This record gives sequence, C-alpha cells and structure tokens, in this order.
Amino acid sequence: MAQMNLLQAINSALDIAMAHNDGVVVFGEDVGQFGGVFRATSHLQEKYGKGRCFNTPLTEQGIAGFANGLAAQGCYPVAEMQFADYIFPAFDQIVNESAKFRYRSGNEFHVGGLTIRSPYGGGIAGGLYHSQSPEGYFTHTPGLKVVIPSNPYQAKGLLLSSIFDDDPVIFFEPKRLYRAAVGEVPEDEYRLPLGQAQVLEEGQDITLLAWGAQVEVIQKAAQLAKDEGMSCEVIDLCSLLPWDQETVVQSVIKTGRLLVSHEAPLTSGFGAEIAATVQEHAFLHLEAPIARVCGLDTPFPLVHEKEYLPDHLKVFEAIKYSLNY
Amino acid sequence: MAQMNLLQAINSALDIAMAHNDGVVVFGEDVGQFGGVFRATSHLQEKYGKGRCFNTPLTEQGIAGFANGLAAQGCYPVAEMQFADYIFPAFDQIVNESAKFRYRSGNEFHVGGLTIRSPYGGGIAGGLYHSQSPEGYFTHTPGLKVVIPSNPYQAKGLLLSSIFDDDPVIFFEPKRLYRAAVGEVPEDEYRLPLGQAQVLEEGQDITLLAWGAQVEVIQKAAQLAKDEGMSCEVIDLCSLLPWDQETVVQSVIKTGRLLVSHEAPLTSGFGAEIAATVQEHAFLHLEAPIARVCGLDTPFPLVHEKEYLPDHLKVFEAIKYSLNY
Amino acid sequence: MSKPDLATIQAVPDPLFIHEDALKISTFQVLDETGNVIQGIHEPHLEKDVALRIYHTMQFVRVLDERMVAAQRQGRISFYMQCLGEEAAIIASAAGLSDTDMIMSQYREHGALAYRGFTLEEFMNQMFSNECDLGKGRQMPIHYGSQRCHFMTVSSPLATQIPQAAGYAYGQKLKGADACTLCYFGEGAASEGDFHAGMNMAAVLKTPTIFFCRNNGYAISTAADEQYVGDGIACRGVGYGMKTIRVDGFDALAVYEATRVAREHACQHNEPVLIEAIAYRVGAHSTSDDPSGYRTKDEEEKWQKMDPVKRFEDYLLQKGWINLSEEEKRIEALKKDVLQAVKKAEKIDKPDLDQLIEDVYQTPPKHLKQQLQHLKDHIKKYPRHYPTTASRLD
Amino acid sequence: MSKPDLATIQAVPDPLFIHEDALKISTFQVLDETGNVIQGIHEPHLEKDVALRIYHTMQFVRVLDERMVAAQRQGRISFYMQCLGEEAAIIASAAGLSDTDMIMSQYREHGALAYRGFTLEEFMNQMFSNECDLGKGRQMPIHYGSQRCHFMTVSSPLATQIPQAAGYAYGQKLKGADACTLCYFGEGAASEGDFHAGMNMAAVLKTPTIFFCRNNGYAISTAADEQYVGDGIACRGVGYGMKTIRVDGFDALAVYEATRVAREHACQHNEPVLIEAIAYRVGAHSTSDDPSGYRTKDEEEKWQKMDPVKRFEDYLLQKGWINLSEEEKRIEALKKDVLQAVKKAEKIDKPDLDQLIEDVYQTPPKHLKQQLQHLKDHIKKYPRHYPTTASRLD
Ligand SMILES: Cc1ncc(C[n+]2csc(CCOP(=O)(O)OP(=O)(O)O)c2C)c(N)n1
Ligand SMILES: Cc1ncc(C[n+]2csc(CCOP(=O)(O)OP(=O)(O)O)c2C)c(N)n1
Ligand SMILES: [Mg+2]
Ligand SMILES: [Mg+2]
Repeated sequence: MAQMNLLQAINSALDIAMAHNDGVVVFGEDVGQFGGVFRATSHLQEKYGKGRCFNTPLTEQGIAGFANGLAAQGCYPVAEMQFADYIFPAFDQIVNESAKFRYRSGNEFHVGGLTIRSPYGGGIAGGLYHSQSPEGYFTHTPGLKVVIPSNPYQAKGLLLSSIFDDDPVIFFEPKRLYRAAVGEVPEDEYRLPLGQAQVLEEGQDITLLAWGAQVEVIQKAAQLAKDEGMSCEVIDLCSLLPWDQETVVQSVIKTGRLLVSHEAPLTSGFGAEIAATVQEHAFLHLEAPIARVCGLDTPFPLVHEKEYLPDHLKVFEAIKYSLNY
Repeated sequence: MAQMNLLQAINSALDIAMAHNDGVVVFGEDVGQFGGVFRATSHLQEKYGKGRCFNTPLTEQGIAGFANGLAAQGCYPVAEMQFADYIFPAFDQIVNESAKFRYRSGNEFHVGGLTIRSPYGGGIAGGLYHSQSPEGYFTHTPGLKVVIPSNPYQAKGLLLSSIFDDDPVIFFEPKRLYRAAVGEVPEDEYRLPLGQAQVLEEGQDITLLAWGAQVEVIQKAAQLAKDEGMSCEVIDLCSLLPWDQETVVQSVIKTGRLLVSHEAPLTSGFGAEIAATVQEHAFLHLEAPIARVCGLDTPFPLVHEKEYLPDHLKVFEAIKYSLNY
Repeated sequence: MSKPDLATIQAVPDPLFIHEDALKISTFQVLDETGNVIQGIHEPHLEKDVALRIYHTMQFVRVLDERMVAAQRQGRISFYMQCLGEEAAIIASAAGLSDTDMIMSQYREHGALAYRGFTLEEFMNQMFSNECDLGKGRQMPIHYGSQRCHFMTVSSPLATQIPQAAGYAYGQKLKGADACTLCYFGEGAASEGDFHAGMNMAAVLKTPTIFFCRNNGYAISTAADEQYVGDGIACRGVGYGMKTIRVDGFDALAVYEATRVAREHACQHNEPVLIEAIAYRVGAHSTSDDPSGYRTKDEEEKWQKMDPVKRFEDYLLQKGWINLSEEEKRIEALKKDVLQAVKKAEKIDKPDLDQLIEDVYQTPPKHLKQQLQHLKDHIKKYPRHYPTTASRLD
Repeated sequence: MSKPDLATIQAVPDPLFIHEDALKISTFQVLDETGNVIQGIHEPHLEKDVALRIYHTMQFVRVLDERMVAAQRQGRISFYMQCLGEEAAIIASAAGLSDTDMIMSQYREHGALAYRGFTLEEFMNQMFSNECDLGKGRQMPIHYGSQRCHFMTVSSPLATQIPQAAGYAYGQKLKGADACTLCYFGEGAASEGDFHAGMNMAAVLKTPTIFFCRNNGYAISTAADEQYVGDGIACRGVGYGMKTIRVDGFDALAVYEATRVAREHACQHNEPVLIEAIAYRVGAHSTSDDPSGYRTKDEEEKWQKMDPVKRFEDYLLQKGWINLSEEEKRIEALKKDVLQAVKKAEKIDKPDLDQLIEDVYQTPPKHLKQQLQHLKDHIKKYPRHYPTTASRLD
C-alpha cells in the first residue's frame, strides 16, 4: 500500500495496464512527453515509448475515431479528452460509433477495448468551459458503460477494470479531487467490478446517492444530519451505466427516502433517471418525494460557482425537508 | 384553410417566414434545388434565390457552426440536419456554442435567430441510423429550446414561432408522419406558443403524456382504455425545453396517475425528467408509480422494430397496470 | 518544432496570393476508352487470374445491382444502392491490395467485398435481414461486414470510418503486421470534419492507411461544385503532407496499379497515401432517390458511355483472356443464381427475438434481460399483433 | 457538376505520386530583422497615425501582459494568457481591417481588441469578473467580447469560431455590408474538424472571411511537427481552392499589408482568404503552463530575439515618427495606469446573484426563476456561507 492522490492512482493504473498488455495504447492532447495537462500520463512515454504513449493532433473527434479503429483492430486504446467540456466534438464517434459498433455488426466487430478518460466537474473556478459534468448525456446511450470514481482507490481499480472490460467505457475523473483526494492504494494490480454501487455508510432515515466528487459532499451533509440525530445511508454509485439498481432500490425500501445529488444541471441529469426508476420500484415504500439536489439549469457559472454548486448545506436542507415531509 | 400533410405544413411555414423577413435563410444538405430528401424545402430556392436557400457541403458541424455565425450576425438561419441520427457531429456547436452564446457573452452577442430542423423517429424500417429520437440529449442543455410538433397544424404554427423566437430552437419533425398526418392548416401566418402543452382529451383516471409521433399512439391506447371504461387524460407536450410543468402536474393531481411514452431508449430519456419532476410535485396525489413506456435500452433495431416500439398495446397494458396498482 | 525557418525565408516582393489553383494535379490513366494501352504509357503487370477475378466480380456486381434494384421496386427489399459506373474504381482497387488488408468502406463498395469472396448467400441474407445475416438483421440492406473477408461492417454516418481507418492501421503497424487499411469514401463525405481529423492524424502518426476517395460528382443531389471549390480532393492530400495519386476511375488497370503502388508505399514506409478516383455515379443515389430532379439526361448519357466494365472487357479481349460468348453464358447463369438466391433468402426466418438485446454489450446486462422478458410476456398476450415473433416464443 | 473532365485528361505515364511537398509556399516579408525594408521589396504604404496606433497598442499589450502575468502570480486573478512574440501578427492584422469588420478570435488576440479601443477598464473588469464586466463575470479571465468593438466574445472550445466566421460573413454579404469577418486561430486549432468544415464552407459559399492562422509552433506542449506534416497551414488553403498568403508574423508591416490586401479581395470578390502568420509563442501557453517540460531554453532564446515590437520600433525610428525617450515615458505612465486599473477593478463588486439565471434565455423562464428564488431562500438561511452574495440580497 502507498499513499496516492487520485492522479497518481490513475497514473499507476495506466502504468500497470501498459506493462500488463502490449495492446494498451495511451494518447490524446499533450499526453506524451509532457504527461498531460494534469500529469495523469507522466512518464508513460519514457517507459513504453512513443509508439504507445503519444500526443495527437488537436481534434477530439479524431482522437475518438482513431481510438475506435484501434479498438476494432484488437488493441486497448485509452484516449484522453483534455477536459470533459471538450468531449462534444467526439460525441458522434462515441454515441453513433463506439456505442453501436458491436450491435450493428452482429458482433463481427467490436470496440470492447476502448476506454475514454476525461477530467470533469466544477469547483476549480473554471467557468462554463472547464467545469461541466456531461455524464448524463452518455447515460442515454445504450452500448456504453459510464464509470466515475470518487477516490484514489476506486480510481485505480475501476480504471483497470474499464481498460480490460469487454465494452467501451467512458471514464470521468473528478478533477477537483485530482490532488485533493489522497488515500491508501495498493501498488500492484487490482480490479474493482463495474456496475456495482458502494454503500459507504448504513443508515435508517434516508438514502443519499451521488458519484464522483459529489460523494464527499453528501458525506459531509450526512455528518451534519447525524449531528442532528438523523441517520443517512450513503451510497456511491461508481457506475452510471449500467447502474446498480438493486443496491439503491433495496436501500430506499429500507429508508423510505432518497436524495440524489449531482453537479450537472437538474433537468434531464442522471438524477432524473434514478428518481424515475426508484419511484417505480419502491413506490409503496416512499415516504417523501425523491429529492434532487443538483446544479441549476444554466451553463456553469464563474463568479457564482459557490452559489451554483449543490453543496453540503443544500443537501442538508433537502434531507431535513424530506424527513419533515 | 387547406388540407396539408406535415411536410406541406413545414414547407408553408418556411415559405411564409422567408417572405416575411429577408433575414430568414434556409440551408442544409440537399435542401436547395432538390428541396431536401423529404422535400420540406421544395420550391424555396426558386422563390427566394440561391442566396437564401441553398445546399451546403456535407458537414453537420459546419452547418451548425455556420448557422451560429449567421444568427450572431442578426439573421434567422433555419438549418436542416438531414436525419436526426446525423445531428451528433453538430453536437458541440449546438451544446457548447448555440446554447451558451448569449450567456457567456453577457448578452453582447446571441444566436436567438437560430432554428435547427431535423426529421426524427422510427417506424420507417430505417434501422439504427435512420430512426433515432435524440431529443433527450438536448433537454439536458440549458439555453436551448426543444420543440416537437405532432400534426400539421402544430408543425406550421410552432415552426413559425421557433424561427422568430428569441432563443435557439431545436425543432424535431416526426418523419413517420410527414405524409401520413394530414389536417386542416391555415394558409396564412399564425404562431403557436412555445413551452405550452396541449390537453387533447380530458379524463379522470390517468394522464397519458407524449410528443411527436407518439401522441397518436397514446391516443389509440386511450381509445382502447375507454372501450374498457377507463378515462384517460391525453396531453401532447409540444415543447420539451422548457416544458409545461404546470399543465402536466395539474393533470396528474387530478387523475392521480401518469404514463409517459417515448420512442427513445428508456434510460435517461426525457420521460425520466418528467417522472422525476412530477413525483416531486404531485407526490401525495400519486396512486401508482409513474409509468414509462419507451424504447428498450438498445440501439434502434431493424427487424424487431415492431417489437421494440412502444406501441398502443404496450401503453394500454401499462394503463391497466397503473389502474390496478 | 518544425515550421518554416524564418532565417531561411525567401522573401516575396508582394503579398502576392498563392493562387487557389497553384497545384495542378494530373490523372493517371493506362487504358484509353477503347481498352487500348495509351501510347507511351507503361503497361502495368496484371496477372491473368487477377484480371479475370476483377472482371468476373464486375459482372457479378452488375447483375446483382440490376436484380436488386428490381427487387426493391417489387417491394421485396426495402432499400438498395448500386455502384453503376464505379465498378472499376471499387473492384480494381480491392485487387491492388492483399486479401488480408482491412477494408473500411462507405457503402457503395460491395464490389470490393464481392472481390474478397463474400458469397451470394451472404449478400442476400444481409439484404433480407434474415437469421443467417452475419449482421443479425440489425441494419438496412447493403450494410455488409465480414470479419472473414477483412471488410469492416458498413456504418451509415458518413466519414466516421476515416479516422477509424487511421487507428486501425496504427494497430496493424504496432503489431508489425504486413498489412494496411484501405478506407473508401465519397467526395461528399470528404467535407465532414472526420475526414480532416482522420487524414491529418494518419499523416502525423504515420499509419499505413490508403485513403481512397471515389469522386463520383454527386452527394445525393449535391453536385461536386457545391461540395468544394477546385477540381477535386487530391490537392488536399498535399495539404496534409501526404503522397497522393489521382487516377481515372473508369480505368481498372490504372486503378489497380495505383492501389498496388500505394499499398507498397504504405506498408514499406508506414505512411498514408491518398488516392482520388475520378468517376461518375451513373445511377440514382439509392432506390429512394430520383436524379431527374437535379441533373439532365444529357449529362447522364455522356458519362454512361465511359462504361468501365466495357473498357476493361475490351482490354481482356485484346489480351485474348476472355471469350465473349462464354462470358454471356456466365452472365445468364449468374442472373439465375441471383434470382434463386433471392427466393431462398426471403424464405429464411427473421432473427430470433433474443437478438434484440444481444451485442449491445458483450453480455446482456440485467436490465436488458428484464426488458426482454417483459417484452416476451407482452407479446404472448397479443400474439396476433406480433406474428413473426410470437409464433416462435417458447 | 465541376470535376476534372476526363475528356481532357493529361495522362500520366506512371501512377507517380504527387509528392507531399509539391507545393512550395514562400513567406511575405518587408522588414528585415533590423527594421529596414528589404532590398527589392516595395514598401507598403502605412499612414503615420495607423503606424503609431499599431505601435502604441503593442506597447499597451506588452505592459498589460507583463503586469497581468504578475497579478496572476500574486493570486489577484486566476488565469492569464499573454501574446509575447505575436504582437505584430495580431495587432498589425487588426490594423489592416476596417474598424467595423467583425473579429472572431481564439483567445490570444487581445491585441486586436486593444487596437479597436477596448478600454483598460474594460479589460480589467473582465479579468476581475466584476459587475462592470461586459460578460457579466461568466467566463474565465481573457474571454473578452464587445459589440461596440465588433469583437466576438471569446469561446474556449477551440475552432468553433471558424465555421461561425463563415456564417457571420455570409450574413454581412447578404445584407450588402461593406464589411468582412476576420477569424483568428492557432495552428493547433486548425486540426479540429470545425476548421475543415468552416474553410470549405467559406470557399464554396463565397463568404468574405479572412482566416488568420497564427502559427506559433506550439499548442500547449504539442509542437507543430506533432500537429501536422509539412511546413504549415498555408498549403491547405490551396486545397480548399482559396487564395492564400503566408507572412512573416514578426514583421508588422508585412502583416498589415497582407491583411489589407486580403480584406480588399474578400470584400470586392466575396471570397475568403487564408493568411498564415509564422510566429512563435515566446511565453508559456498560459499561466497554468510551464514550457520547461517540453522545450529548451535555447530554442526559446533563439526566437525571443526576433522581437516583433523591436523590429517595428526600429522601422518607426528610421521613419522619424517616434522618439525613444518620449516612448519610455509613455510606457512608464502605462505601467502606472495598469496598476491603478487593477486596484480599481478588484474593488468593484461581483455581479449580482440575479445574473446567475440571466441570459440563459432572452427572458428567464419560470423554472429558472423558481430555482433562483429557492437559492436565495437558502442563502438567507446560511448567510455566512455565501458571504459575497448574502450581504446583497434584499
Ligand atoms: C453524417 C451523415 N450525414 C448525412 C448522411 C445522409 N447521406 C447519406 S449518403 C449521402 C451523400 C454521400 O455522398 P458521397 O460521399 O459523395 O458518396 P456517394 O453517394 O456519391 O457514393 C448523404 C448526405 C449520412 N449518412 N451521414
Ligand atoms: C475543443 C478544445 N479542445 C481542447 C482545448 C484545450 N486547449 C486550450 S488551448 C489549446 C492549444 C491551442 O493551440 P493553438 O491553436 O496552436 O493556439 P496557441 O495556444 O498556440 O495560440 C488546447 C489544447 C480547448 N480549449 N478546446
Ligand atoms: Mg459522391
Ligand atoms: Mg499554436
């Protein structure tokens, strides 16, 4: 075990994957010699050569297209989108190509080896183009897997699973935690299962659900609630597509209440899907409406970032509202 | 009044808009002399010249980008995406640019004049790339308006409003109804308000909600239900962003039940947002879980299209399930 | 960093424009319109068996196209696209490759697939979306694909295969395979952003990709002069620092030789090559299209005369490699075969309902299994409304 | 339909490649490194007042850049980007335009905005995201925009402004305005699909757009030779059938003249023009970047010597249009002004909370008003947690 921050955990996962399998190829804008603008790919070019870790020209649609082709050929491309805000030029290659490659060909061809990594989320004074949380868009796309870790241990284990998973994975990394989140991480290879949520704290009165950087926010709110005698069950979703309905629904059946929180705008965010599914499967157990504590329905602001973000106080208020309903 | 099919109604709206305002410019792939692959833009080049109705090179991102620039300049571009399945290369220009143009500039510049039209939806044996219903993706994007008509009368009135609306509008046309839906349409100009749902039938037992081609499906199901003594309130949403929460919530408060139906895959489709919002605002009135009758979570199939589609029988079964809950 | 070194700048006396036609690109041609090798042109070496394989594939595709356009009119299949006028560009380029090179096509290149040995039954099964279709009935007719034939399944969104072909070839290079990837696309698709992305990435990352542009003058109704300014796509290759060849697309021998040379270069130097074949889409865009709305009969007839099959046939006749009466018999037999194959394919069952959720992921996840089960229960309630699937549910 | 007419094909004897360097593009230059007009070069006509406006804008930007990089280090602003080394390319090109032509920039072209008269206060208000910022504090520092200055608000996603500039110029043409649009972008951004889409559309649809590529050798850490193959972006213009000029980006006089000539052509013929200015990003990419990780000090120093401001200054001195000691005073005054402006701008309040939901739509819709109200109620409960906004809520 070693102390690693989230970036180091990502870097370690990439290093191990590249050592483990010659077909793992890491590329994107500035990921080569420089090691990426956040340094997630540091030293990989040095270690594995320019052929397996390299800069690409500045074109996200090209990067995703190239990665699709490389995966179809049998490799394990790990492509970086420099910021999740800049993943949209690649949207067609991801949504129309990666997601449908296996299906449309009747499994003659597939891009199962594909992984697309991208830093996402706010809290870094980045304004509307360095703060977005676009995970919701991808969850409406059958054929993709969407994975978001919330701490260094998960980041490494989930990334290794994503790289060698049989399906294309979009892997969003909470950039606010890149250096801020530090924890014990095994130095060797290990994999964490995709599609499984993690119950972080057990509780009786309400279920709180989040993913990525937002997990620590709901944990903080749970603590506030605890101080006032309320008992929260805290769940980290980890995988958004497919997502672990059982764990969440079981929890809500137990607690009778659910609060989902994400940074992305409220409308049609992934919280909507969770609320819609849970109200269907836990209808008779619900004692209050499912609450969504999310970003406002605006582009991500700059000066009002603090006000915009679904912080622990907003979550705490929503918990109280739900319990008093 | 004249009998028009949905295509003719669209064509009439474009014709009137172009006559009304010199700044209205219509373009896209094959929309010029040929009048578009569905002929929605027939005769417009003849009437208004090549400068105002023209073919573009084959590039959806270019078309959307060009349209953004033209709108910023003060024109009213009406850009066609040949199929909604091919709107994704334009996703960045729409989601990162059109939607955020006014906001990011503090209203120094805006693309309020922009309208993007595109035929969408299944039922034409088009398989996974000529059948998609991507409206859900756009509803997660503050700054856009999303409008979908369900019949010729609406098509004309809503399109005219969209073209001259102060905000960018994504206007999806149910291509299955292009020739199939025929109705009385005024020959002159008229506009229908954006953001307003339409209650098509009043009822007591359950609210059925859909948009576009799916509206006739829920109407058919309502008829089946009526034959068995159940009374359905049928609502056509018309605008998805912003959407008419009041009308829908009021209806559900009255009926106690809601069923939403769309062709797009279930997970993270716009039905999720409606369910999440309505359960929040009508929680104490709900007598059964909100039902979603949608496409399966797969790419749009070809041979199993009939089985895949959320047809009137599936809706009917879901109505019965809800009423027996 | 590599950029014009200002130290060695050749100062220009005026800000004189570099003119848009600064680059003149000629067209490689071997056979004249009567099938004779043009004087002064070196006759490429083409083995007799390869020549006949090209020629017979041309015949096959002509017959297939004719019959399937008819089958579509009769309502037996929903959609078809023919390649009339482009047979040489498509088939002779496939012949210039090794059979294990990957082909990533746009959609009008079934000739290349036929050349690779995709069987008549396989074509039919795809077009009739029956349960023998390799693609499991998931795509519209003509969206073929075959791992065995090293022919990537066709994808409708245009130009997406272009950056993919760069990536695929990069993988081949990484694994040290003696193979390249050939990527077909139309001059219309070359306007997509993916074209630019793919070409530039291939050039910079040195991938053994042959980009083969079929410039057939139209993208549906959009004529080439509404698609780009200039005389074609070839000049863009130079802009990407890529070796480029323009070839007469009606001349099978020239196309063959150009592709062979391009392949040699791509594989030896790990470098992409752009080939532009000048041709003409003699038929309608697809069976959904009617070109009379956007071009004249006169224009069509002018180009029709350039028949690439006839030209190659004349060459083979001069070589003494074929005998016309035998070939006619062969064509008659082919027609019968196709007709019979149609009849056979349309009788084969549609894929099983279970296929609805297969291949979305490598293994269907729980929620998809539940959705399928729900659907089956529903169908059992209304068997008459879902006749093709209901009868086969256990 | 326009394509190579096969009837007039110049048959080529071999499938000889058109070589990737078939097109040699020279660079237009007027001043040598000491500010003298190169022998044999015709000296462009540049009015004294325009020359001084260029020069003083250069001074302004130098001072601003230096002070704001320092301000960022002190933590007074969060981010900054300087244009060191590219002042001539940016400012002299703006000078070649009419002041009412639209400018659509990438982000490093605040020099062009300064040339247009954007005030020091306006710059500061944007960088400090205060309530006087025209952009209402919604974007990171350096994302300026001004309707008055005909300078489109900067957007972070790269290259999106390129097709937009085609569309904007098309609108200008449609309205018969005697105006064009100039679109700046880097050689890195030129790899995006939007570049291709925008260039080709402008060429085909004949829009009066000047595409101005600042080739400064780097895109963050990515050197030009990892960005494209060849010697630059200019050759692509020819591929689009577009008139093209390559110019020495360190030479203000050459840049001015090239842009002036391009504008004349664009407006008179309704045709786009591509200008590639060869320059070098002397500073870091941004205040978040440290170039020592990817390039050598030697390389940097070599280019630093090409100082474009010094070169133009030498020219003006030879003309007798400036006096160095006066200019030094001016610079000192400027430094004080900037310092004072910083102090003033950082004291101005942040925008009101209401601005959070303004301009998403032309009029805030009901759901946004509700979200804002909900937020205000929340803030009132926890005023200490939202100090900047809570104190100002009514
Ligand atoms: C991204 C995308 N946009 C639009 C279409 C619709 N479409 C299908 S074929 C076609 C024209 C293609 O022309 P070209 O590339 O020249 O090929 P050709 O048909 O001439 O062989 C169009 C616009 C599509 N399939 N994909
Ligand atoms: C679509 C998109 N992808 C990535 C980025 C991140 N990014 C910002 S600047 C930059 C480099 C741009 O280089 P270049 O165009 O050469 O301009 P320069 O910085 O040299 O002036 C990158 C990759 C972005 N802003 N937008
Ligand atoms: Mg074509
Ligand atoms: Mg640069």
